[in-house]
This record gives sequence, C-alpha cells and structure tokens, in this order.
Amino acid sequence: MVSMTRGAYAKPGTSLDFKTGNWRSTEMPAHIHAKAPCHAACPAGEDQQAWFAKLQEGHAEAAWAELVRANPLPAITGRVCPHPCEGACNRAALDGALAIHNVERWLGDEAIRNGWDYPVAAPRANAPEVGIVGAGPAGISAAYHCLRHGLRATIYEASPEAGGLLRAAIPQTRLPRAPLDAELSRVLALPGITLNLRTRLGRDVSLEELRHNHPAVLLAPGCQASTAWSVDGAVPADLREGLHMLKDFVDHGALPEAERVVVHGGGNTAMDLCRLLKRSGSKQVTLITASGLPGPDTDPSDEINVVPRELEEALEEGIEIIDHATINRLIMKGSRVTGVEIMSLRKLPGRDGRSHRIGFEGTERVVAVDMVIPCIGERVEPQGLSGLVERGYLRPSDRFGRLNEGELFALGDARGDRGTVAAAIGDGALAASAVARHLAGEADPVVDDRPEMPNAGLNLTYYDHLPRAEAPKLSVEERTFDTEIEGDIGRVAAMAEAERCLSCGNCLACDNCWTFCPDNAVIKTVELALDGSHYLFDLDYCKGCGLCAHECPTGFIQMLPNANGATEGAV
Amino acid sequence: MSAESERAERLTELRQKFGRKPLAPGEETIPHSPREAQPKFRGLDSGHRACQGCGEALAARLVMESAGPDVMIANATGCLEVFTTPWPQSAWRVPWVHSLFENAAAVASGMEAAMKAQGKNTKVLAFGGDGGTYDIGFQALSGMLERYHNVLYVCYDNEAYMNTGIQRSSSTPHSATTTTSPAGKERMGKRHLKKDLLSIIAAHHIPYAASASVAFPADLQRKVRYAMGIDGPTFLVIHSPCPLGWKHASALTIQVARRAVECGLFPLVEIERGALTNVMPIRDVRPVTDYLSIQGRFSHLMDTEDTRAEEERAHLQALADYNIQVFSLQGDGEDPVDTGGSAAVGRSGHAARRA
Amino acid sequence: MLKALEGSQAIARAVALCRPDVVAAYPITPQTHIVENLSRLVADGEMHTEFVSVESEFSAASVVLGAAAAGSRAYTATASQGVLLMAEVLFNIAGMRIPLVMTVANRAVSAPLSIWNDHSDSMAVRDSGWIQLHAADNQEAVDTTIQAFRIAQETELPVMVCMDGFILTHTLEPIELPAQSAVDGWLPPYQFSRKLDPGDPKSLGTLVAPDFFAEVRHSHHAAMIKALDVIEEIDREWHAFTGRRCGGLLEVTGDPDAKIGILAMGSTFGTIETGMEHAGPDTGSARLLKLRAYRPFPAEALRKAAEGLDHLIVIDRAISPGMGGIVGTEVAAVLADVPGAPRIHNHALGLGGRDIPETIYADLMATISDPDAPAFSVFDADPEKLDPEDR
Amino acid sequence: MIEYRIHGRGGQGSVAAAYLLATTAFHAGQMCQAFPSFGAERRGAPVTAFVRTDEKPIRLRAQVRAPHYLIIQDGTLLQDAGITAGLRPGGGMIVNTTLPSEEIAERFGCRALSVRATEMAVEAIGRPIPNTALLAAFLSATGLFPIDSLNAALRDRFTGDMLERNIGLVDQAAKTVERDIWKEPANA
Repeated sequence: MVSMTRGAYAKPGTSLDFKTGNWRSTEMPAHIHAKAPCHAACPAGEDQQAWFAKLQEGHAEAAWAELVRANPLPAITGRVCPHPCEGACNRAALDGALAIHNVERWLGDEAIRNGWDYPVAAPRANAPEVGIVGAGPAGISAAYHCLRHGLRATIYEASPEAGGLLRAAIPQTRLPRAPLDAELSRVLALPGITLNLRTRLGRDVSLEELRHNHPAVLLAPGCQASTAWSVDGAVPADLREGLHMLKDFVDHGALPEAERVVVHGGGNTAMDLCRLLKRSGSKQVTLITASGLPGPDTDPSDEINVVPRELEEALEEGIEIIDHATINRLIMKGSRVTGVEIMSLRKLPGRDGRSHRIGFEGTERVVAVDMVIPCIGERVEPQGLSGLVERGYLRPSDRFGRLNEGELFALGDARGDRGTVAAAIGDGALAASAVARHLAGEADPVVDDRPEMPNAGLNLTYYDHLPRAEAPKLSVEERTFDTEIEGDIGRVAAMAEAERCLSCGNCLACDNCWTFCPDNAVIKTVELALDGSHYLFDLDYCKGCGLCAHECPTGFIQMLPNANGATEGAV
Repeated sequence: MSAESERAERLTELRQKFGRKPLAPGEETIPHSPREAQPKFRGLDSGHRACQGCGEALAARLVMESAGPDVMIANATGCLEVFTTPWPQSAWRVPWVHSLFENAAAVASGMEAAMKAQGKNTKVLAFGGDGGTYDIGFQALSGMLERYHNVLYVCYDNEAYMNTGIQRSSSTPHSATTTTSPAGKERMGKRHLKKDLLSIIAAHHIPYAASASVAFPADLQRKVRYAMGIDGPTFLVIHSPCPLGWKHASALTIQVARRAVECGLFPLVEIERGALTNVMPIRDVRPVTDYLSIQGRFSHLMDTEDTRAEEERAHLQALADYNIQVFSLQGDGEDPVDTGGSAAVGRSGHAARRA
Repeated sequence: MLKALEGSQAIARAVALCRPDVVAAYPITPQTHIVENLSRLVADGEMHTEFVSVESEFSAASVVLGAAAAGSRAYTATASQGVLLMAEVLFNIAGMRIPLVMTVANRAVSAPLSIWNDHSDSMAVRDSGWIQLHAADNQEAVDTTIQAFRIAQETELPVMVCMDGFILTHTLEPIELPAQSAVDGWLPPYQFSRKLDPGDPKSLGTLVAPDFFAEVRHSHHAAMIKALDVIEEIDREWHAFTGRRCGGLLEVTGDPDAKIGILAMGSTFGTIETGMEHAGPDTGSARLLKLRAYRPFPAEALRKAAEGLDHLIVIDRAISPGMGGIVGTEVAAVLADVPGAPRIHNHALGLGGRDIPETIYADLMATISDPDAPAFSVFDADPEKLDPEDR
Repeated sequence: MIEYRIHGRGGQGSVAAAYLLATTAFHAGQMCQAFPSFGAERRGAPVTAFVRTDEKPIRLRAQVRAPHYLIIQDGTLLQDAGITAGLRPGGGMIVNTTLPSEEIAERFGCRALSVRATEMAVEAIGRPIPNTALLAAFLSATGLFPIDSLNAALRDRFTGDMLERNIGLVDQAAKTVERDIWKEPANA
C-alpha cells in the first residue's frame, strides 16, 4: 500500500508504473514490410528499394552488392531492360519515377571500374555441380545463383562466345560491347562456374549425358528457330525475319536497303530494327503493332513491350508507329511487296472471359511499302531436347521452371512466356534456389506473397519535390550505328536519384514514429529491432492512436487488429 | 549473482518485454534497457494518461526534449497537468510544480526569482493551455513578461477548455463548435474571433515570441532551443490538436495541425522585440476547407445547402488569406538551402534537422 | 535596541532580518507601508532580496509559492481584498505544505468599501490550512514575524502573521529589533525538503483521487495540531533568547481568580487591559485571555484558561452573517463538553475600523448581569443609525 | 499618560507631527504611541492624528477622545467649532495661525498659543510644513520634553542640510513662545 506523501508530491517518471498499453482497444501498430512496387514489378527479382537505401546512406558498393543479390548483370540490364520498375514507381505520380535503370547501370559500371567483388564465396570442391544449357542471361544468372547457394555450375554454350541474345541481337547503340564483355567475364570468372563454349546440345552433348552428370539441369537455350510468317499464304520473295536481320547487323553490320519499310511486331527487336533501318537511309519506316502506345486509351497490359526511352527515341528519329493495328493483306507485285493493307484492332474481352484481338471492318487502309519485315518472335530450336518442346517452347509446370520430376528446368526466352533479359535473370535465380533447396532435401522456397505498397499507402507529405535526374543522350543527328545513345548518369545524379526513393513499404529510419509518438512508445533501437528498422513499439505504453502509422512516410507502419499481450515490433 | 548472469537475466527480461525469444547468455549485450538508452532527453515519460493521439502530450514531449534536464516547470491546471500527475505517479523527469489554473506565469516568476537569488542558472519554464494563457492566466503572464523574468512560457494551444470538456476559450477559432458555443438554428458556433495573443505578447517588447506546430517538430524544437538561449522572457504558442475536442481521428493529429499551417489559419512566425523576424513559408497553400473538413468541430460549415455555412467558410478563408498577406507566408520560391515549410524526411531524419 | 518605529516599518525590518531570498507583494491599504519600507530597504542596499513587484496579490502569492517551492525563503504581505484575491493560492500553498510567511494587515472586506481594520479578511481564509497568529502590539508583530519563519520551516506549514491594520501597522511606538547577528544565529537557513531541484526532480501539486484525498487532509490537520507544540516551543525559545515572549498559543492575564473572563485577539486586547485598569471598583475585574494562535486552535490551552470561569466574553472583530461571532462559536464548541464550562457571551466589535474605546471593558462587563443581553451582538452598532426595519 | 490630538490638512505633515512628537517623547525616555486617524482623505482634507506619552508602556489602542493638548496645524481649521471636542479642562491648544493667542483662547474657552509656524517653515526649510516649528513652540511652552529630544527625533527622520534647517527652525520657533508658559500640566 502506498502511503500519502507530504503535500502529495510524486517522484519522477513514476508514470511508467501505469501501463497505458491496455488502452489500445482495437488496433495496434506493426511494422509491415510490404513490397516496393519496383521490386514487385522487377522480373529479375531485384529489390530496388533495398539497394537505393544503401545508396541513400552513401554506400555505392553496398548498394551494388544488394543489387547483385538478385541480378548479377546490372551494367547490362541497366542498359537494355524496359524497366517495369520505373513504370510501377510510386514517385511517378508525384514528380516522375526514379531513374532506376540509370542508377542501376551506373552501379554496374562502377563495379566494373572498381573491380568490386561479387558477394559470393567459392563453393566447396565437392559441391554439387548443376548443368546449365545456354550462356545467355538466364544461364549466366542461373550459374551465378548456384554459387550463391553454394553449388557449382557448368554451362554448355553452342556459340563461341557467351552472352546469347545480349551479344547476338542488341545493337551497340543500346549495349556497347565493353560493358557487356566486362560484366559477363566478371561473372563467368567467378570460381565455381565452368563454361564450355562451342558445345551444342544434341550435337556435342546430349541431354541424357547432362542429366547423368549433373544432379540438376537447367535449360536456357533461348529461341533460335524462326517462325514461319505469311499473310493469308502470301510470302514475299525477299522476306527476311527481323531477328535474323538484326543478328546479321550485329555480326556483320549488314542491313538491307529499302526506301519504305514496314516492320510488323511490338518488341525491342522490331524497335531496334526500325531505328537501324531509318539510320541506314530508309526514308519511311513504319512500325505496325497490335499493341497500343502508352497513354490513357491503352490498358497497361496491352502496352507495346519496348524500353520506354527506346520508343521515345524512335519517335524522335521519325519512326512512324501505327498502333492497335495489324497487317490484313499484302499487296504484291509479282513476288515483291508494294504495299500493305492494315486494319485497326483492339484487345477486347470475349465471351469466354479471355481477351481477344478483334479487327474492325471498315478501318482498312493501304500503305505503300518496299519491304515488310516481320518481328513476331522465335521458337525454341528442338535439337537435343528430345520431345520437351511443346508448341514451340519449353513449358514448365511451376514458377521455378521445373519441367518434370527429375530436376530439369526451363529458363528464359525458351519458356515462351518471358521476353526480357530481366525475366531471364529472374528465372535463373528462381531455378537455382529451387535446385539448391532440393539438393539440401528441402521443399521449394516459399513464395514471397507480401502485398505491394500502393501509392495510397504512403504519406507523401514527407517528400519534397525533387525532379528526376536525366542522363545525357545523343541527339538524333549524333546517333550512329555503334555509339551508345544514352549516357552515364554520373555519381552526383545517381546519388540525387537515390534521395528521391520513397522507400515504399520499408523503414526509412526517418524517426517520424519516434518523433511523433505522444506516448514515448516508440523505442529507437537498432539492436533489438531485428526487422531491419530502427524502432520497436513498446506495447506496454502504446495507446494505439495510429499517429505513427499515419505519419509513416513509407507505409511501413500499419495498424493491425489488436493482439493480446506484448508483440514483436515486427509482425 | 555474477555480472554475466545478471546481464543475461536482464537481456531475457528485455526480450520478454519486447516479445522476443530470450537469448543465450553472452549472445548479445545491451548496456541499458533501450527505453533508458534513448538518444533524447525524456522529460515527459510514458504512462501519462493523455488521450490517444493527444497533440498537447506530443508538444510537451517535444519541448522537453529540446529544453533538456536543467529546467524546472510551473504548469497551469489543465489537461497536461492532470494527465501527467495523477498521484502517486508523475510522468515528469524534471522538477515540476502545478499550482493553479491562472498562475503558472506568476509561480514561474517566483521560481525564477529564487534561481536568481540562489545564483543558479536552471531555466524556468511555464506551461499552460490556451485557457490558462489567453484567458484566465493572461494577467499573470503579462506581469511576468513586463517584469522581464527569465522564463520560457509555452502555451499549448488546443483552442478550447478541453480539460473540462470542450468549452470555448478566447483562442477558439471563429465558428468552431464547443459545448459553450454550439452550432444551432441561430448560431454557427463561436461568434467571436480567435484572440491574436501573439501580437499582444509581442507588444510587451520581449526578446522572443513565436508560434509553432506539432506538425513541424524540427521547427518547434529549434524555436525551443532558441528561446532557451535567451536570458529574458520568451513565449511560444504551440498549435496542439485535440482529437476529442476537434473531433478528428486520433491518427490525424499531425495532419490536422499541418493543414492549419498550410491553409494560413495558424501562421508560424517569430517575433523579436516586437518585430517580425521570421515566418515559416507555406510551400503549397491549401484552401481552408482542407483543414475544416477533417474536423467535426467545423462539420456544420460543410453543409453545402446552408448559405450561412458558405459565408462562414468564406470568412475563415478570408482570415487565412489575411494571415498569408500580413505575414507574407508565401515564400519567395524554392531555395535548396531553405528547409522552412518542409516536412521532408530522409534516411537520417527530418530534412531541417539534417540541414 | 529599542526604537520608536511605525509598525509597518518595524515589520519590514524584521522581515529583512530574516533574509528572505524573494519578496513579492502588491500594495494595498493598510499593508502599503510594509511594501514601501521593504522596497526602500532593497533600494538602499540594506536588504539583499529579489523583490518582485507583482501586478496583483494573486501573483504575489503565486510568486512566493514558486520561490519557496524552488528552495528560497520567501515573504509576502497583504490585506483585505488582497487576501481574498490570494485565497485560491493560499489554499494551494497550504495544501502543498509550502513554508511561507505572510503578514496580513487585517482590514474589513468590501462591500461596502472599508479600508479600516477588522478580521474579516483572515477569517475568510480561516480554513485554508495556514497557521494564523495574531499580534496584540507591534513588538509582538515583529517577534512573531521572526518566529513565523522558523515555525513555517519546522512544520512545513505556511504562517500568516495577523496584525490589525492601521491600529498596529500605522502606529509608531517603541520597538525592540534584534540584531542581525542574533537573528542569524536563531533562524537557520531556509530548507524545504521537497524543493524543486533538477538533481532530484519531484512533482509538486499532483492530482489526488478520492481514494487518497481524505488522507491528504487528515495529514494536514494532524500537522496543524502538531504545530501547536511547535508554536509554543518556539515562543519559549524566543523568550529565552530575547527575554520577550508573545504569549505562546494563548496568554492569560488579569485577575486569575475572576469568575468572568474576556477573550480577545489582536490589538483589542491592550484596550481591554487598559479598560480594566482604569475601570471603577464597581465594574469588577476579569481574567483576560489573549488568543494568539487562532489556527491551529489551542483547544487544550483554552479549556485550561477557562477553568473556574462562570462567564466568558468572547470578542470577535469579524462576523459570520447568519451565525454570529466566529471565534465565539469556536470557543463555545471547544468548551461545550467541559463540565461547568462558562457561559459564552459573544460580541462582534470594532468592525470596519469602529474605534474601540477603553470604556468597552465596563460596557462588556455590564452585560453579564443583564438578563436581556443577547448571546451574540454586534456590540457597538448604534440602533439609532439603523433603518427601523433592521433594528 | 498624556494624550495629544493633532489636527491638520492632508499634506501638511500631521501624521509626521504625531510621529515626531512621540519620537521626541521616546528620546526623552518616555513610552509613546502615535497614530493617524486612518482616513482615506486626500490632500487638503482635514486629518487628525493622535499621540500618547507615558512613563509606562501604553496598551490602549483607542483613538484619543480626551486630549490634554491640541496641536492645530492649520488656523483655518478653527472654523470648526467642534475642533476642541474632548479637550480636557485646563488643556491647551497650540495653533499655527497669525491670529493672536488671546482671540483663540477667548473663542474656545481654553488656553491657546498662536505660532506663525508656516511662515517660519517657509523661511527655514522652504516648504509650508508647519509641524517642526509648531512642536518646537509646543515643547518650549510646555516643557514636556527637552528641545534636544525633538532634535534627536528630527535626526531619526532627516539628514544633512534638511536636518540642519529643521534644527535651526526648532531653535527659532522655540524662541517665539514664552518658555514653560504651560509648565503646569493640564488636569488629568
């Protein structure tokens, strides 16, 4: 029993005896690390928010190390990726998405320049050795991720050089050889990776042999087989498929000559080709695509699948783009094409619930052309794959790319549902993780199904207006066949871009919760806050007002239904 | 008990307190409880009985952090006093005395005189709500300022008598409802204007008088530190939303306070020797309805059918515009060095704090 | 050394001898000369104190509260309306058990406005929890003031030294002021166990819920009762130290064998004494009771002093309208359970400065034998001056 | 015990006169008591003050109703016929006036002394405060206390030039009345 003090004075800080935590009636704050939209959108599985956080702290190498946990090829993807991360970026609605690809590229280049070590240790000598077919981005990523899991990797590549499509079909204006070679060789030189060049599956080595020699085999052969193309059976005599034309250009610098060209397709190959043709002298280059140009009328899922800046540059260069259209008929003069009849179409939901492209009668018009170049994709070359190819592709049964029970995986373009370098890299990571777990006798990795942090979950008050940094870029006149068009963003701008990161869904260590809690119920402690934040909720005193959650800029603090008793800071 | 096992036990206790699994001895060492090891001075500790989301508790906490331990406080009767010191408990960690509703400034004067007589430098603070400052304690405050006591007087302005259940004060804004200025068929809430206390205070020609808001803690704490450094009477009025009295969700305290500043109804200004020396610029001026519409005390003004409501809204907008004009609250554009008006945070805290 | 001093001047000097760190006061008749004299002492450098010239009595009380709480000896003085304006703070000071000394230059309370003496002001704050000591002359006022600082400190109760406004404050008479060194030796430096101190930061003036408020008041009452001994003891010590005493709690003079007693507080007592001295043989002599400590009330001392009396005339210089005399009522209550207790005759007189002539003694004595005399009266009210309805 | 009543107007130093007289008695080894008739009067209004002196301590606090002596600081107050109320038989009044003593004595039927105190004061101290001169004359006439005691009382109150001038004034005023003319006391 307390006894009354003279004059009823009280001792300091004795209010701590009064646990206001039991005032929480309905909700309590919790740290919820939702996915940043960039992360959720990244096919390679990069957590851009995480590596920007390191950069915000001024640690470029740490940022790069964080980045290459998912993607070993940032100097490459920073140049060629259509960066869906930027499209998803919550900052877009505020003052422009972060220039993620520029910073990624800068980090990749910095790593090359400074010789930063990949954060992987050499695998044990007797570590299981995974067999990988194809030294394109998927294969290289898979090999790299095997190392991360303590496995060895042996790559079998048909070509004399590693790189796959990166080397074969991307013009130097987008991906110069120097960073390509440097980054690939840095990864491939990592101890534990063996690269067998000029080793073609089905010719130099059989799948059976591989499966015998390796506890798991990852197939990343890419798509090498052209798809037959015609319009109602009409095929021009000089028809050349776009990817082959591009490869020829990349290999020999050769391009056909034509005054007026129509390119049919909606990907980067089509776009690269349009621009090369224009630059090589074609007067009129028209891209016909069934997809739509980005804009209010276009559903994001129906948008043309090209690097946004490439589209922008193409328009600058005078490429005409007819979107939501298809070639309805070839107008032939003998075996040569003289024009194409095009027709508007749209992707619309059908009665079966799925989307279909519907052409609209009465929208037909004719464009006079000298050449039509289809860029409609390729198929897997079935050689050596002994019946695994199904309707042109290797079709896996799960997200890890697993083809059957025997630890055989399909990665990258060969899956038919990919289409970007980033996706190929992501496939490599997923397959390697599944293989590693399997070899350790464990179940497949758990799917990260954390929700994504939407724009509405942020408190944008706490971000000042900061315009997006723009990397230098060659003018249309300066553009050649071999000079990279987009330049280096540079350290200063890269760091400035890092400052712009909203840190969606993750603790920014901004101290807002700590500053605004009227009840001192937020404890700042890096030691005990094991969820990566700097704070803990002292639920003995938290009254559940929700101020911290409302004022959390990043949405990292959310109010959850009240739990009984003390709960961890991170829930 | 060995030091080792003592530490292990302590660690276990802390882990349990924060809901984590106990670690093995020696696995991790923590010098103090994390609560004790906070890198700020906790003059006002947890366990106080303020309402959820109390703006006043927050403001007082922020003031105490900046004022530091070598202070003593005279606290007027009011919410802050009641919720911090229900005997036998006290949330204060500095010498603190509550006497009456209307005499905080006078009690502080006496404490300051005592410090002077004893040759000590302990700074005396006086705390009061708007009732104890604008109204009943106004005379004592004026006397304290006139006699030039070295006291920092902080008014936690929540714009009504909240302790007794939301009665109007001379700080209640025009047309806000309180239990003694209800909106009804004949009346649209409070008929009179919010007293321009700061101008009256400034007319005492004191070294420093300023307004601050809980929504801008870095600015608030800078002002406290500045006032603490002055040998003479200083005055700070802090706009401190009351979720109960203003009728807004407890999570919105900061947002409401911020909007009051952003619309111009509560200008953040600094006055030295009667002259305006600094204002916090409003980066993007909001219409007053952004502020009014999120508070129940102005809900009668949101009736779009009622022409009287429209008139009152226009009146409040005019008052805000007047402030913006008189205090030149719209800054002269963006200056990369100037963090005024910015709430921006970054990885190492508030932008203004980092600057 | 004996000096001819005006009461207010003597009080100011007595206060200065006690070396208060902080003095705060607001001028009000008839306390004004005390404040003026203190200001003068400070201005002349004869007193080193923080003199806070406040804007009201309310702030005066608040300032000394703050100063004393912060560990400084503090003093204030007031009267009449000033006491009432302070009232809220006075309760507060006492409730917090803060040792303070205040002089009240007793004066009537308005309305109607009266600047003259009676005890209505200090009576109005009778229940504030302050010790109230009444001085019968200026020497007592001086001695009591110095004693008060010690009483306050030892009991942690505030002490109000009541002296009749004008009658004492404005009267010049020979007064013995002790030497500074003597006071320094007798009055220890100020100490307050709960002082505001950043090194030991206590919270004063908390909110106490019903489950403990009764205990607070109980303790306060107990402290007041204990203070009776302290008051008595300190007066004894003072006597040993200076050769003068103020009458402890209750002093008995006059005829010890008399069957009639007269009890008075403050300056009235001297007039009654003189009246008895000069009265004719027919009037008879009385036992005279000088009540010095009004709060705490010396019930035991009173019972003892009243032993053997048949009649006790109690003089009030205030009135509780609707009840009558205040001191009289309390005296009656204290003696109620005493076997053979005297009959109480209670009269208010001298209200609002009405002069009390020495003939009052005889007049009061005459009432004892008057079977029609009321148990309470406003004794010196002139029926001729009353509206007939009010007679 | 000897009782005195002083009449004057606000601003003429009547209370000071009372204090001065009492202090004089004190310096002469007597007990004393002086107090004003606590009024709220402003400058110019008639005021009264009281003095008692005795061999023994004075306990009586009542106003003086039957004075042995009246000290009238302003002759114009004589217009009030009641000014001598309570004056004891054989008592005397000393008046600051230009009227002859005899005329006053005749009008009020008591001993009276007239002193041109204001004139003397203006001359000596430059201010029309008659109390010092009046008291000096009073002491000279009554021989109640030594003139030196008055000077001692003045020393309690003044310093420097003002003290010198007042002492000079005492000297001068004392000579204006016949010494010990009221030596025999008034009837008790």
